[in-house]
Amino acid sequence: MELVLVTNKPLDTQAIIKSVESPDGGAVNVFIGTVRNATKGKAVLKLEFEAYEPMATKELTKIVKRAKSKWPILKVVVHHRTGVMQIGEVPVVIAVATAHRGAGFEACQFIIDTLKETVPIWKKEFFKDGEVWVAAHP
Amino acid sequence: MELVLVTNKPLDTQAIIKSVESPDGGAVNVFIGTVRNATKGKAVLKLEFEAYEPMATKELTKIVKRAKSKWPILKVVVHHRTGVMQIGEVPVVIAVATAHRGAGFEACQFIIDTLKETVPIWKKEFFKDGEVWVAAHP
Amino acid sequence: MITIKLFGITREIVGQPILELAEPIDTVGQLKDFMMITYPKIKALNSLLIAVNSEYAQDEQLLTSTDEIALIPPVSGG
Amino acid sequence: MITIKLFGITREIVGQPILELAEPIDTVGQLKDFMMITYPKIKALNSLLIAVNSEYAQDEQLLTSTDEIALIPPVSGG
Repeated sequence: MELVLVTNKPLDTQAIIKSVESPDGGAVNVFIGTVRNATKGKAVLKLEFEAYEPMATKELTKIVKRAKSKWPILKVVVHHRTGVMQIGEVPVVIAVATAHRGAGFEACQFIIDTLKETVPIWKKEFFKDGEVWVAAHP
Repeated sequence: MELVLVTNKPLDTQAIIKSVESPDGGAVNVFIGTVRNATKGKAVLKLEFEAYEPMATKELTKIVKRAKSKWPILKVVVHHRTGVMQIGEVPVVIAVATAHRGAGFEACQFIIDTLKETVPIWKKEFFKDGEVWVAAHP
Repeated sequence: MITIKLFGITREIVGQPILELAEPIDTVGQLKDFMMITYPKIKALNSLLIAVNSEYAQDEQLLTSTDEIALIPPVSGG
Repeated sequence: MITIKLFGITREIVGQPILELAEPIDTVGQLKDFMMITYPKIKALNSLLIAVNSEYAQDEQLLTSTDEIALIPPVSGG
């Protein structure tokens, strides 16, 4: 199991969770991003994610390293999917195993928050009447 | 899928996660408690959980209700297992689906924190040289 | 006569999962006092709560023979 | 000559995934200026960053023909 992965294939949430289990872990926190059927009250038909893949992997690896320097993480896996996704599909899964639960919640939230700020991945929302690159414009 | 469950059978993490998915959800936060091989530096052989089952279910239901009143939760499932568990086994799984991720992290952490304070479930740790009811004594 | 359900460490201290008491115990507070005096090891616990009909009860609450009463030593689920 | 990789909205604005520039562009800052002047729609974006060899680069950083250079419009992963 790659610890950090940007892939155009569906993510295997169960395998990701399984892969962070360890005998010295007491808590696993998992964040699963899912494609929502609406944004700001407007119906979304589908999403498309595009990545600058080698740099995205590099940035994700940096985020994981920073998280590990801030919290006592036993194992962590971050996978991000690219391509077209329908409502309910999963663009991102983050799983963090820690000895105690507080650190797991904090580290997992740090990873998804920072991912959204720094990782070169772009999301396009498709509506009935058009399409928009998210966050591109003020 | 029961929304709140106290059971002596193994928990099905995948089915629990699956059951909170919804088209209007953008984030699922999952907390998985696992049996750790040590506590305060001392090797743990196994754990045993005992519950006052009808009251535990009632208290969990109250916690879920309180969480729903504090955060915009779309779906939430809380399952707790009882009986003897070996290292790596899963005593508790909480899954919370929300439209936005912040509420999911907060609600999931609130549920596990409050569970540990109010739900009548008791954990016994088995060591090589004895056994201890966790939190019983100062 | 009241009937008390016991769990965890209190079950082990008392040595049985159910306790029937014929003593004149009218309230939750009196039951706590009785249990701590009769079983000094219960007094040594971090806390002791009483549940009446699956709800945490205050010391003033009255107990009747039809109530489902349980001793709740410090919980440690999760 | 430098080669620029384009993604997302900047790829759509420029109309191609790779751009080769023969203009005298020495630094990251100059590249940003050139792109914003040449493609006014890029100027309208929330932000524009440049990555050189897969790392975010400061305006002063020098560019060479062997660098892997990419325009990074506002990211929105997750």
